[in-house]
Amino acid sequence: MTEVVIAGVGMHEFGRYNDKDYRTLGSVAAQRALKDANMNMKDVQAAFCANVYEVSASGHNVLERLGLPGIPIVNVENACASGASAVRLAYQAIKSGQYDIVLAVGFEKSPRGFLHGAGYDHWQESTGLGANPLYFALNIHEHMVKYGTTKEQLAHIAYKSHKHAVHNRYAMFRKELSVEEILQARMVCDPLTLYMLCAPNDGGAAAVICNKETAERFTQNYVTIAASVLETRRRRDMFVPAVSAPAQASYPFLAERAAQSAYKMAGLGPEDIDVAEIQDVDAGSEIIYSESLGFCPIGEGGPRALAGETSLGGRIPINVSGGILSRGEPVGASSLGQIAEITWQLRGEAGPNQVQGAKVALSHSEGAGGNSCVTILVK
Amino acid sequence: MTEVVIAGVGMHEFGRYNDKDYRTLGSVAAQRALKDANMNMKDVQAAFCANVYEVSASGHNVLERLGLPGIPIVNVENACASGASAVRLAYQAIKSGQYDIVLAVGFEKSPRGFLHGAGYDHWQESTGLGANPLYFALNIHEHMVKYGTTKEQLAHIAYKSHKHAVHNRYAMFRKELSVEEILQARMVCDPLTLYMLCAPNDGGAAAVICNKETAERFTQNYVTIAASVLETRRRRDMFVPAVSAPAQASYPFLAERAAQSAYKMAGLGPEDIDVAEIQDVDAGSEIIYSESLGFCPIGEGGPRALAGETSLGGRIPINVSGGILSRGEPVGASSLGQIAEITWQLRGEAGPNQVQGAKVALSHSEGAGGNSCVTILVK
Amino acid sequence: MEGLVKVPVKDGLFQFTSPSPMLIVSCCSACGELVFPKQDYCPECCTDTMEEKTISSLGKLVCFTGITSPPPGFKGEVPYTVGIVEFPEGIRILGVMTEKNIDRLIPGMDIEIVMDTAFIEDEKEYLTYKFKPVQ
Amino acid sequence: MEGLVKVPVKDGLFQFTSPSPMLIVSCCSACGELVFPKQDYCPECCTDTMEEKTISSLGKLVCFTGITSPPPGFKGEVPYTVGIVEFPEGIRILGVMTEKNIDRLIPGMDIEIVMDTAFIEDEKEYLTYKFKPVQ
Ligand SMILES: [Zn+2]
Ligand SMILES: [Zn+2]
Repeated sequence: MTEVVIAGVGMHEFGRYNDKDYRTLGSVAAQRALKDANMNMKDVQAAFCANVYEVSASGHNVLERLGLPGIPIVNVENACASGASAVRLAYQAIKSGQYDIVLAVGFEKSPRGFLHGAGYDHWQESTGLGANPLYFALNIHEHMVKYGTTKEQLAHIAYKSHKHAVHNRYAMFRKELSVEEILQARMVCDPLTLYMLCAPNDGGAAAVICNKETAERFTQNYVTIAASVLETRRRRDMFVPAVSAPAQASYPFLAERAAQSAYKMAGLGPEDIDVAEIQDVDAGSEIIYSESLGFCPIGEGGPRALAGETSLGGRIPINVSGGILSRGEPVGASSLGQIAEITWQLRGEAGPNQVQGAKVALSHSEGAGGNSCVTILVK
Repeated sequence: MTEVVIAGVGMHEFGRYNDKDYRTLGSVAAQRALKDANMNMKDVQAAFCANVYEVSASGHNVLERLGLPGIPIVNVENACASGASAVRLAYQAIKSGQYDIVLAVGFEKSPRGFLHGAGYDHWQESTGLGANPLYFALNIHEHMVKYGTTKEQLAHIAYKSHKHAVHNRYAMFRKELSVEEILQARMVCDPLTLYMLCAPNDGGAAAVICNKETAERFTQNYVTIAASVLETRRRRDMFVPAVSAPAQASYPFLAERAAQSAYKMAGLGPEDIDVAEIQDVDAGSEIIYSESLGFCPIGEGGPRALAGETSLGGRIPINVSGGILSRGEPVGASSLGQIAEITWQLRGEAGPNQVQGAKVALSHSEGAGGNSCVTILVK
Repeated sequence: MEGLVKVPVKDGLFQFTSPSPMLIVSCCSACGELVFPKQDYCPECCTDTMEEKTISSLGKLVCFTGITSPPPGFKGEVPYTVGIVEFPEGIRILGVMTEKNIDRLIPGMDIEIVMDTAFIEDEKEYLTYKFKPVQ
Repeated sequence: MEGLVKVPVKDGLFQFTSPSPMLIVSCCSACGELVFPKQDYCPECCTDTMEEKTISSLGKLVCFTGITSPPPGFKGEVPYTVGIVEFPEGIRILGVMTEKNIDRLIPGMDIEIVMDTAFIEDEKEYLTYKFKPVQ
């Protein structure tokens, strides 16, 4: 059975770069990943490129900067899960024996402010229902009502994120914030304040996916993809851009289904995960997804986080890179950024945010349309 | 070895539909393809959705109309070759045994006028170099200089297209035009007049891709995918958005490389093709590509077309559906439309435009970024 | 807003001419699944087995949020509130609420559906359904 | 256009301050491939083996077209013409021509590179390279 590995990863720092276009953001990330794998574009046999906001042939225009080997290039758009969807296509192409070396690269130069174009119908947008943060706010509010999750727990998630991000050169926000500052910041969608929501920004991230034998010709510093899963919204998932769902819908919801598939594929369980990057597009989502992914019982995500279980040094460190809350979200690049971060964790290269002895790591992304990707890497 | 087949195809008529959004165009095409295959969304295990101009999760929003089975959905963007790129991903997913039934659907509600966002750098656009038709015009002008191709031959291509399209309910322009009308129409980019260039428009097209054994549980009316190839621009291809190329670049250019790969994959040659839909984004492109694909010697595309070789009843009928010149080009749907047309040809269902006894058919699409897809179907 | 022509923000979302406004849903004749807005195919069965129905105008508020900055494409006025209401027929629906802020909203409270102005455009009053706390 | 600040449409495309304007290309030190505009990686070798060079200002016109409607993002004036010129160093380059229409253009004619106004914006004259028939 083909073992599929990540031979190299690279990121362009996430932030706001008025003087750089998406070509630069993407090609810098791709080149860093190729260099990390001791390769160049000539070694690559196919490429999957993840982007949301450019119109046409964006991956072609990014990779052209690094050479024109004439390989098949396909642009992929799956909202926040675009990058991980590209990784999954690369994984499948290697697994099936179609190729030996595939590049996955994500890049975005996000428009400023609320993201548009998430697939809402006109009437949803014009009447005020077409805004992603509204879904995040409603989901966590229901969680607060049902399980007693508190605003202080939400603030703690943002506090933890910013505290960790101080040490991450790839993060946009690298200043520690107090719980008070977070709670007193402008309210965007109750109960989520400005610092509890991620900011769309600019950046790039890439991974070189290979079969193990081929990777070993270039580098010994690879990690294995144990699972790569993409699942899409079902009726019971009240997720962007759904207007209705069955009452008293029972689990599993989208992220839980994706996680269950990934655990099955990897032959592992949540108890085996040493470090995770999950879709903290807002503080509430980190709490909810930490439960959906099986890291704690449903309803206990808030108290467990507050008790330090998900901080660096805790039982299951989550988003110790600073996560999306601190990195910001260049949509097409975001989930590939997670995969770069957990690759560094498994390689012991995460610096001050290193989770000691990390051997199994998980990345989870989830976005508009109802896409959920779970990727599990092992050392 | 898994035999990969098309179990059903469907199109939403290409045209201009101010009262329909992309969700309708895509879901009608998908539903027609599913119905043609005697299936519904519940039978589908994964979907690849081709679109250029929508922002996010467009395929999800299209397929939601037909049910929410929770299957992986990935949106694909490869300019004019988006649809065929989606088919290729579906083909590979079936071929590798990952899935048994995959849906490929393309849809577009094109902006009006010159298409924007083809990947040009700002300076190209602001100085007047950022327009696709300019590349088409330059390519055919060089062909005229080198091989003596004439304006009358170009006009004949448009004449032939419109004549055939009269019988195609899926085409936008269904009125026969005289060679004089075509030559005297407004000059857009010398030597290409308005009627020698395709119009961006609205539409949808879809195909259900299966392994043969699974298809046979639903329908006996399938055709086999003998080849599905995607290649990308190399340095020698002076194609959108390239600014330079080597002097005296020698063949093979992009379309020729893609064709050679496809013929090799199918174990067939151009002499085996009974009917072809090729990227007649303009009249010149049909001439050039008819040569690149091996249907006639380089430089003879114009005279052979004028002699009737590529008309219905000729030696190698090309674009007898009316092609892109008459169907118009809903970018994300266009190449899936070609695949639907040649599927009907192989099934003997092309009505007045039926190529008698067609057993092997080819579709070729080529677009911005330098994407070339060649798909070969056999009965 | 007297004198303005009243039009729904989208056809087929609700009945607004009858005395009590009602949301229009689709109900699957095969599996019973309810969907709002109405659609042709059942999200569970993936077949065109849907029948049009209206649902009760009374439900319970599950959760809510308040919004102060206009999201993209929004044509109404800020601040406003949005909630999810659960109806006795077995469906949860997302909607704008009549309250401008969340101060008086309580999870579990009774909600009725009313017709209200979404926005005014081209001298037309666009109507949408809103969730109103039952006094 | 006296008094306007002259700026290139993009840095690094050409030298426009020297007496005779010249295009800036990259030349691969490994395989000799020439690329315009300059870039860091060789399109053939895929390595960062590129050296900056300028090329001859004289070439031959391969083909051309005339455009009468402004394409998206175009800031200059219609009608204008575009051509592909082949330079003796072994590279073909796409560019706007100085002629407004194609009447006097002949395939194979000698062309020189000149600097000319692309468009005026914010009181700046944006310069680009253009292909001019040698009289
Ligand atoms: Zn049903
Ligand atoms: Zn080189």
